[in-house]
Amino acid sequence: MCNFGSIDNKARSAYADRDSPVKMTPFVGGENMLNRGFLIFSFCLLVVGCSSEDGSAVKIGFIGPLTGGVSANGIGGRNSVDLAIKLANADVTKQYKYQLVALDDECKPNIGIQVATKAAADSSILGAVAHYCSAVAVGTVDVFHKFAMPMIVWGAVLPKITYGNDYPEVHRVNGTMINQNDVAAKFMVDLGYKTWAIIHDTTDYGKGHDKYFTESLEKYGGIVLGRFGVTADQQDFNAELTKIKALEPDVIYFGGITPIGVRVRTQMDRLNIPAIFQGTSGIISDAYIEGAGTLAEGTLAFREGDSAERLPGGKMFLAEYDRNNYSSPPEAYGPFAFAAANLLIDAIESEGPDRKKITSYLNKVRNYNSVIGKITFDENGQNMVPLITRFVVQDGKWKIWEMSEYADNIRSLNRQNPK
Amino acid sequence: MRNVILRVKERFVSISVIFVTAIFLTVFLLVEDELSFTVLMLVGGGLFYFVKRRDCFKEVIVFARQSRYGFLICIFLALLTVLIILRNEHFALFMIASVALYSTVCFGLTIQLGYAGLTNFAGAAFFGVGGYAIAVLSSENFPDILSVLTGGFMAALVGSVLILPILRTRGHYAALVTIAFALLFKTFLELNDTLGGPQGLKISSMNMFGWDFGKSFFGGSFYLNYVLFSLLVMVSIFTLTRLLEKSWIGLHWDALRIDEISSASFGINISSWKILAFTLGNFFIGLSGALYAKMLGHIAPTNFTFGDSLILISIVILGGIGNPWGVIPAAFLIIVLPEKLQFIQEYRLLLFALLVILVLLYRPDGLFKKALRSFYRGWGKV
Amino acid sequence: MGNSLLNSQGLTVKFGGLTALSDLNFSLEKGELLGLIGPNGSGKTTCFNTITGIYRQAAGTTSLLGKDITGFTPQQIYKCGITRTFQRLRLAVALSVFDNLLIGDSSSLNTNLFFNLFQRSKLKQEIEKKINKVKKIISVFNPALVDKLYEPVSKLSMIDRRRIEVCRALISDPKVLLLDEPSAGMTQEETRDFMNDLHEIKTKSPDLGIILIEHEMNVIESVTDRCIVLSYGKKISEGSFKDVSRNPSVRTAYLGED
Amino acid sequence: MLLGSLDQYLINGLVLGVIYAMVAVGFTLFFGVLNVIKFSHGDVLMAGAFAALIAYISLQNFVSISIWMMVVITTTFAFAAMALFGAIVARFLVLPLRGAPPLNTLLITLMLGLAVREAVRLFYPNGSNPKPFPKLLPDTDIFIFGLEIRHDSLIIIFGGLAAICFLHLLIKKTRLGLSIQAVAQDSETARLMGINFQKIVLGTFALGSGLAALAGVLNGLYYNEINFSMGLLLGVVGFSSAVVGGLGSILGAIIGGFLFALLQTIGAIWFEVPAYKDVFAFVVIIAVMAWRPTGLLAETKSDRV
Repeated sequence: MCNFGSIDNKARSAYADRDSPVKMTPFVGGENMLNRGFLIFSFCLLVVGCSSEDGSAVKIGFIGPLTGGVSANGIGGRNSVDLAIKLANADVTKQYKYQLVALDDECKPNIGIQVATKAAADSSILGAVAHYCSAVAVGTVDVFHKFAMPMIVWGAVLPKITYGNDYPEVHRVNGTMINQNDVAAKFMVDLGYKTWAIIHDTTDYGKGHDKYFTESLEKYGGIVLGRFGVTADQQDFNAELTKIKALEPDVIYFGGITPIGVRVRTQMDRLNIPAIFQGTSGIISDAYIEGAGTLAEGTLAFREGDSAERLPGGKMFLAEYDRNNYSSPPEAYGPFAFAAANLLIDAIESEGPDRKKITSYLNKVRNYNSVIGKITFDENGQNMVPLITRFVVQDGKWKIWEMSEYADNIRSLNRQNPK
Repeated sequence: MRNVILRVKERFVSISVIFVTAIFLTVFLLVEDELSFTVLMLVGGGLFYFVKRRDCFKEVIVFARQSRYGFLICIFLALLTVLIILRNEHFALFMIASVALYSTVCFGLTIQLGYAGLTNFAGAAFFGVGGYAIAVLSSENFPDILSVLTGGFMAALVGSVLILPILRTRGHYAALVTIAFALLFKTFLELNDTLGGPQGLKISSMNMFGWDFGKSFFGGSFYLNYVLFSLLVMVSIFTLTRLLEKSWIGLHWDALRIDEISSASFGINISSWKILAFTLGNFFIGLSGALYAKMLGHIAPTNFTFGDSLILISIVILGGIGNPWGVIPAAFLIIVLPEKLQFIQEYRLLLFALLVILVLLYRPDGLFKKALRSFYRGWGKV
Repeated sequence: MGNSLLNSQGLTVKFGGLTALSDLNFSLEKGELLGLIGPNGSGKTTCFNTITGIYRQAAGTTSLLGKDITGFTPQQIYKCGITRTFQRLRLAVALSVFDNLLIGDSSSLNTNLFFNLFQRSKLKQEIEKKINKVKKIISVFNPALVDKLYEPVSKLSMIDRRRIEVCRALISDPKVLLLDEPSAGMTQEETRDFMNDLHEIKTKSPDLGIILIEHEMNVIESVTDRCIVLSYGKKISEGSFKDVSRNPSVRTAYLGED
Repeated sequence: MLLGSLDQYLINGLVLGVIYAMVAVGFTLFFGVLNVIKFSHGDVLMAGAFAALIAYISLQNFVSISIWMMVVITTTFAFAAMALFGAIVARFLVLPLRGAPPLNTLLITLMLGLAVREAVRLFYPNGSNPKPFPKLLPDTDIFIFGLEIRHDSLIIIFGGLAAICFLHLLIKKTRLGLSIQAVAQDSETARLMGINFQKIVLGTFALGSGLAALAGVLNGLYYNEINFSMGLLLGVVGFSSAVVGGLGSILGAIIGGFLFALLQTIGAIWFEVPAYKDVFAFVVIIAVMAWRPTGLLAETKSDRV
């Protein structure tokens, strides 16, 4: 970036020539001033141009939604990656100093491609932990491939992101919605529920969940009484829920993320719908419990990977996160972002700052120990998550099903006498 | 040769202003961290104040008026310098191409809003029509150059659905028609899986007459292809827009925008002029939408929300309604500034909103107010 | 009266329940200057708006040189050769004087898209022709205006704006000119100048029929050939200004006496 | 099956209609006096709801008062806070742009809306997540004409209607209202007649913004949940309602609000995929605009030639 020097010199010599007397004088004063201004300016340009280069640090990119509707998740992910980098920098055994470049994709594909280009084209950034929103990730994988930048998806769940291409650069630590819904459907049918009504948002997230859950449910013999696609910014679900109430399903399956999950759950109560509320990974957040209040009790949801609080590494992560006083919680996918960042850091430590080597290191990852359990990438870079964790809300906390009082039949999901 | 040197010396102030601006913008595109950004802003602000106080901008305008070709050559050289410096900076080039294409869209909106007075709050929707048209066509192996044009035609065609309500309504009522369209467009795309649904569609990179846009351009970034082509499109459509303004057509639009009743009393067929403006504007919007989609390589419904339409309208308003010259700096500001504010991460939209508010308070008519029409060079000189 | 320039029979206009103009008959001969007077709200401007097609009549017919033009759109009326000025000036003040005048001549302009975009030298020739035409017309009224041709109308004085509006109505060589209260907002001196302008118009184009709405009675007295008095949308008197002003019902209408 | 739930649809449609109408009335008021569209209106509604929430939380921690008292205090606080905010916006952002093209006002308020939204998201603790809004109204059922209605729905419907009626009376019967009308009709003449133009504009903006805050509170009481982006869609819907009804007319705004609620409810019942209800509603709106270009209740101001 320091190559402005030559141009500035040329410009300066042009000014020097100018000192020889030529006709036209009205602007001479202005020119002298301009001359000086220009010199100061060129100097500043040099300073600015060169100061932004920080020689020693190795950069890691983070991309996620930091503004807009789902920013809570993005900020949680960003903080988690930040934590991973802080811990790495505090660790004396690490060879490199790491630096975080966090970018906001606004959960919009065009902005996502823009910032992915920014990160990927910057050769000082060695790899990226990228994307919570599936529609964005689907678009940016091409960019990462084009610039040969290794990237690890930390939250987007659409299968197509890893399975829709054969790019060696693309990896994903979290599972896809296929695994999640298969386990969810089997689990619910085994609990004895028979009929479902599905509400899903019309984003790729909601539509995908609707598709895969329905497929699995048919396999295990559950019946879908009705499905309701709603827009992601909808506030009022009374009309849809009134229809559902008439259908009398055992369970309402919700495919979508926290904000409308909260709305659907609270409005269910307003209409006295006794059905069980079953969500997806998108509502596993503290915000869901905060937003829905006591109504959250007994909500079920499923997420790929092991639970952080069940693993020793996970406990460490949560403790460190608390210790660093981030203003907002890591949310459901924070641990995944943390794990992805650690994976990337380990790759750099082992292979040095070389994108190609990092990519091939990542492709060979098998049984890597992380806060979300063991990570093994298949040939598409997809973590073959063996485990889907089932969650239920109990006393204002997301509890792992097996550790909850519901599993022990101390409590019952069925609300006996809804008012 | 000597003549050229003399001329350069004569215009020295203007030429330096142009080149300093160009280099300033180059550095602006390159800086990343907050320290450099702040320093650069301070330097830029000081320089702006300094240049303005010495009336050097007037100097540039005089230059542009008096020797058009010299001015254009100068601009061209400045641009060339910028592109040579940035030849390997993919992201900066990407942003330049984006600014060029967004400016082109806003020329279309300028024809609608600034000339004919039609408020179009569905700009992003027509932008999207162009993008979707080319996405469908490139999967059919249709020649790319024709697909780009088809993108424009499709946007104009889809726009014709709205012509009846737009002709019958005025002001805020017409605004509502386009707002409603913008809102339903995105939802409709999301719900319908035929056009990729919420995941959108992938698009192959541009390739016309053997010019492969996906390949590196003379050793530089492959984005240079897009930059050059977008700049070409921008300059052509800018020229067309200006020619329209400086012709009887622009006069008719001005008349009916300012006063429909008196225009009707002087025989101006309001409907047909509005239809022309609306269709032509949408054509330009669709055209650049198609090109933008090609450059992105992937489009999805959430690129074309009502909020995006508002961004487009913001560019037109900020530049000064009806002034295509103002559109380019405004597009630069609205597109690049939020990107440059990435270092403040989640606070950037807040700061961006406050900055735009300040600009509007300081310059209530936008950055550059529309000037009187001059039909040809030397207009008004007796 | 079949051969009169402009002829209206039984013109009636209603706004909801209100009858703004009822059963108005009048005719205008070639070269005649007809005054249209009456108190505020008596339907004078409504009459203009109806003739020019901005309002729809509930009943009645209008014909120009024997040709029925009832129910024509404003655009068609203009093309038939009827132009007007407005009581509250309707100039585009942000545009230049030249632009404003050319709006009045819009039907003679070549608006072909290809011509306007790509045949710029031909367009330039057409524009230069128009400049000469415009200069000729405005120099009749105020030669000083020729120098202000490229300035925005917002910089002109009230009387010059009125002049521009009259020029805009005259530039297309109309058969009928409707002037809606041209002296409004003018000083006495300006009004006098303006009366001279009117005489000028009459000598330049002897066949032009003019209808003039005016509150200044001395203007009416000195320039009109004939007057029609309206009150509450009805014609209450017709004749030369002297006859009309002696008519007791006219006095009642103006002074509100019973 | 559908008929059995008819009462549910009806009640919910009415609540929606009331909330939409309240937002629409604000748009109509601003348009009436200044001929401007204030696009930040929906976000003011959201900020009002958050103001009420803040008032509730701080009161809850310090004093114990009856629940009705709580409703009154929080609502008043939200109303006052947003009224003040509205007046400040009018004074420093809207009035200075009076000479500029009206679209510039639109842009500046649009940006203000974005700023308010982002500010709440960033500065309210954990503001990017939905917040529970306290259940302050009784949720018991009553039966009216055989319809099962919850008390809180009823209170919200009547509360909203009362607020609109109150506003209507204020404008028709009081001095302030008459001045607002005068300014709306002809600001030049009103000024000549000694009406303090600026004061009236500030008053109108305060009133409209206060009403939006009220709508925000009712919205929160009904859904028991608020979030920073709730104003986005409500603002657009409110604007659409005001325009469809006919700008400048309070009755038009009410009709527009209820029409929109009706369309959405019908759409949700009718379509297999309920998300089509917005597409449906907006298609109908476009058709209505083609049919009645100046809204259902046409503007009374006619273009004087």
